[in-house]
Amino acid sequence: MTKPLIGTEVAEKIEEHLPGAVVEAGENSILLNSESVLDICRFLNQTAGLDFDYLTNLTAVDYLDYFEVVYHLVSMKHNHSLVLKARCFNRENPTIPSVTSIWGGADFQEREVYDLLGIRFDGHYNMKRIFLWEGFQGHPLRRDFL
Amino acid sequence: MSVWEYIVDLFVNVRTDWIEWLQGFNLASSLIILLDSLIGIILMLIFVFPIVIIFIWLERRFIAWMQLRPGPNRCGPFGLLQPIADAIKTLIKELIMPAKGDKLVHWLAPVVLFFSGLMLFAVIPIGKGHLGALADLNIGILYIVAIGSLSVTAIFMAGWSSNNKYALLGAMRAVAQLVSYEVPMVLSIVGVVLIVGSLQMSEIVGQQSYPFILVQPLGCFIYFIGAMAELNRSPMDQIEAESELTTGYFTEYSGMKFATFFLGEYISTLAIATIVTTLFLGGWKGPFLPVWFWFVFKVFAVFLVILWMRATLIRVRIDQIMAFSWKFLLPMALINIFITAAEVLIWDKWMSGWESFPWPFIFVNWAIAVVLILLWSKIFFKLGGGRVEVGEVRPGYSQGYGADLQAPVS
Amino acid sequence: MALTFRHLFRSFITTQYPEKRLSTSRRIRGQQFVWRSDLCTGCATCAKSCPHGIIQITTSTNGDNRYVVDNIEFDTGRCMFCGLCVEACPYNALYMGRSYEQARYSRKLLWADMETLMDPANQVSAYGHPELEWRIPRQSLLVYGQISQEMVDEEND
Amino acid sequence: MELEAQPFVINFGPSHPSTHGVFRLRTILDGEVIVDVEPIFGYLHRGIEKLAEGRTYVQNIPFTDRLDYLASMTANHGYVLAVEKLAGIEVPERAEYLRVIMSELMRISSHLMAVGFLTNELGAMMTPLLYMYREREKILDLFEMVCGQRLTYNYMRFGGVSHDIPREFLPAVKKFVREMPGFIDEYDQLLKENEIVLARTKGVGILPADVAINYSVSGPMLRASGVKWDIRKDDPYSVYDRFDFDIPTGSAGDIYDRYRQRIEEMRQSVRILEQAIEQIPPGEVCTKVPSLLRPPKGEVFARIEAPKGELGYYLVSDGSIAPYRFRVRPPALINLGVLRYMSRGWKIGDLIAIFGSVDICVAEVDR
Repeated sequence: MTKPLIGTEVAEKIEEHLPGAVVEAGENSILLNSESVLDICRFLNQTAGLDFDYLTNLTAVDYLDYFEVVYHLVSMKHNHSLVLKARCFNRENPTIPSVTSIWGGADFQEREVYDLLGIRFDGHYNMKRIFLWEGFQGHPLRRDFL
Repeated sequence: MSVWEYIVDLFVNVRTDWIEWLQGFNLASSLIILLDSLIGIILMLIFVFPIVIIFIWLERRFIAWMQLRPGPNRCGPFGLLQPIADAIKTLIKELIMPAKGDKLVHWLAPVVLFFSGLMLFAVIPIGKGHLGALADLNIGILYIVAIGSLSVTAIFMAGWSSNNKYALLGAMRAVAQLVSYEVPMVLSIVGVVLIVGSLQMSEIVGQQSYPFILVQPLGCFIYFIGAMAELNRSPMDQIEAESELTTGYFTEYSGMKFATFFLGEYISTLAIATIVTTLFLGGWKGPFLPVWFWFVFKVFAVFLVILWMRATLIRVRIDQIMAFSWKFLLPMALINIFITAAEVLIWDKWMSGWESFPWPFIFVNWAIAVVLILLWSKIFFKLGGGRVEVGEVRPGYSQGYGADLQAPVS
Repeated sequence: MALTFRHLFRSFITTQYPEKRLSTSRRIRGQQFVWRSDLCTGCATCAKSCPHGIIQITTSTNGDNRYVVDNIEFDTGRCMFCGLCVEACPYNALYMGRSYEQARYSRKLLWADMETLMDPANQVSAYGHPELEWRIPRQSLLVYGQISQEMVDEEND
Repeated sequence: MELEAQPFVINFGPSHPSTHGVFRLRTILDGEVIVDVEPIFGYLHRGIEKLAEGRTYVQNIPFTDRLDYLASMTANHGYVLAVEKLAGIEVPERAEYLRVIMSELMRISSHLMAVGFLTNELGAMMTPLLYMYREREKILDLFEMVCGQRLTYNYMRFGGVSHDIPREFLPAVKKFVREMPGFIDEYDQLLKENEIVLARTKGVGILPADVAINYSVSGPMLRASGVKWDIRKDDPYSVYDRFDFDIPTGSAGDIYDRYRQRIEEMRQSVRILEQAIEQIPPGEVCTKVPSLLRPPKGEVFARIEAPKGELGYYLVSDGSIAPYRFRVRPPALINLGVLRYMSRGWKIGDLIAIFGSVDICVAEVDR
């Protein structure tokens, strides 16, 4: 059985390493400062005892006030999981650091989020639309898109 | 001459009667030869086209049976009219010509393929004696080799003139593959020629008191494989490679031109089957029944083996297929020539009474063939037969995963 | 290669469709609907449950203060035959049909209007209505033929 | 004279015999050798995630059928699990067993198709594929018996399944389970010992374990690379923890291993089926759930082991009748991310074979 890690406990570890990176830690998930996503992910990936080597799911939700990017991480070594969240408040040009340099699996999922929700991932090598054609107006999964 | 005797060697008897009838008119001898050729060609076409139509039907039915389905069964009894329905369908389709293709060459390619296949039948004997073949050349095998390699030209013409990348790739593969397989094919025939001592097809059949596959198993094997590659039939259908290059060189063909290609391929298949029959299976020879029946029977047997392989085996990769030709078939063909030459020497010196059935040679040659094929297939992969062993690191293959994420080459 | 050779002598498993028809599942969701006007109260639960909104139903009240269905139409051209409407119907007034030969030349012809829905030639499927199952011929399995009654009894006893 | 060779671009697709649908591989070739591959999607994008936001939870079940049409039951299963987790719905035991039976039958069917199409792409003249269609036909007949449809089942419901099985279902499954191992052996005989198959598949398209994990590869592809990770065992859902089955793994992670992996998984699925048929209890198949389900506010991520990999559903509920966000984690799309890594430096024929061994379904890739 995959054990979901308690958000607050992991958040303490992150705080020790990167002060100010965690905005809010809940039971199930950790809300991160969107600038430090890449550093935290690298920390989670490389720290012994955490070893989050598998990015299961990367997606984003449009809450109208802000976008929330959600990362579902799993460690195959220890069989535990963690949910990370980061918020983008800029509606016109939301950006967040890309995690493709840590998990190759983020490649298509980040492109998908960009395509459908319009969140740019800084540092992605090929930030193009994935499903819709180049030149499509708007991002369909936003709640204000028709 | 009784009716039965007339039927037994139908092809030869019709021609003999025709020549005799012509001679009664006191015509010039050159005119007689011309008219004789004409009736010979008509007889040959009467032989070729029905068999090709049956081939097309049989291919679909036979493979369907192997795949647990009935196959085409709507047109006529047992679906026998299916090839004709297909022909009508393709003929009434639009001829599509690529906008930037070479019109003349595009048009010419199927014609060349069609006639290069048809011309092969000129020297194939389907009856006894010199009249058995349309033109019993004394360099019959040389003629077959020469005409048989014309199809490469046709395929390359088709691929190049289509102005299509798939077609071009198919054509390039065709040139590489067909030229490579020409070499072991020719060398494998040399064994037969050595035994017979003549290049004439009627002579080769005439001397086969037993099928030559018995003394030339290796030669037959190599010729058969080479012929499969030459015909670009599965598992060597690199040139068409439906799952890779859609259909390779005739991707851009449609309608009548496509039908001509299609027909040309089946005619080549029939030609190869008849050549195998003539060289290795004793041609028209056989007990009791008419000679043309034996001939057709053997041709169909060869064709069914081709179909069986097509239904079972998967396609070989292009580099593997080339390696197979140069590293497997070519050395084997050379060894075969060596052994056959030695045997012919022994034969001439000490074994004058053995012509009718040389069982020691048969035994030795089969043993050699089986052992060679087994041994060589073991070392074939060590020679670089295209099988990559696990753990090998390819050049240019990035080791870590970070290096892989880079902008795509444009 | 031996395997393909063995298969050469096995019998075919395909059936020749227009001449020979297999009986479909008792619960088949065919490409038509069967509607019973006597049981329908016009509650439009079916229309609400449809993911595509292809059911159009117009009602009016009659003198007894009960709904009367004026018109009910299914756009079977856009239907995905999920069967949710049949399951949703609280009065058993809607059934799936068993016919699978509903190809038409035009999309317009795929609109199933009231008459088509009430056509007595429609065969009712037991989808969502298990009580009908005994009336419908048992499904013939393409490869196994039919599962015999003995096997079924043996299994369920 | 010096010749300069330029790589040239060739598009495999959007309509190509071996792209499993409308899908494009923009390939840069140096002769026959692959320099770069870029998969281009979207020809089948239907916006299911957007459509789902405007429909109720129940109305979304038929849409999940249409994600991976070769494995609709497992797609159903994942979605109903996610909603049950979100709304806290209890499922009767019989329904759980039925779900497992359906999922495993679906897995066998999907793997049969995967192996069959792989051989087709390696160049076999349809023969193995048609043999596999024969077995798939039996499974589809069984599904038709249960839910009346052969491809888009719409069978599972929140709190159970839509119908109980008919009386002749269990004998038929028993017959199937008895016969299936023999047929699997037959396919193995057709492909395992074939020298050409070995030459084409061994050592081609190697995916090392660490790369596989890093690229979030899942399902048979991940296990073929030697990672023993199966959600049925490692994060058991439904009643999978009650069955005794093994997780086969490959060692090299090449095409051959992926093919063997699928064959072995079919055997294990048959084992699970045997046990499930034995253990299936009588009883209810569905709890009462309101048709206009209003799950509490919150979010859920549920994942199952679909035939093609890890199928996850991420649902955000705002307390209304429709999901606020409906996200599918498509295994096929994410498995394709590693295609570029695997196929660079190989030949065209290998590219097609590697692509076939990934086993994608374009409807699921594009959604």
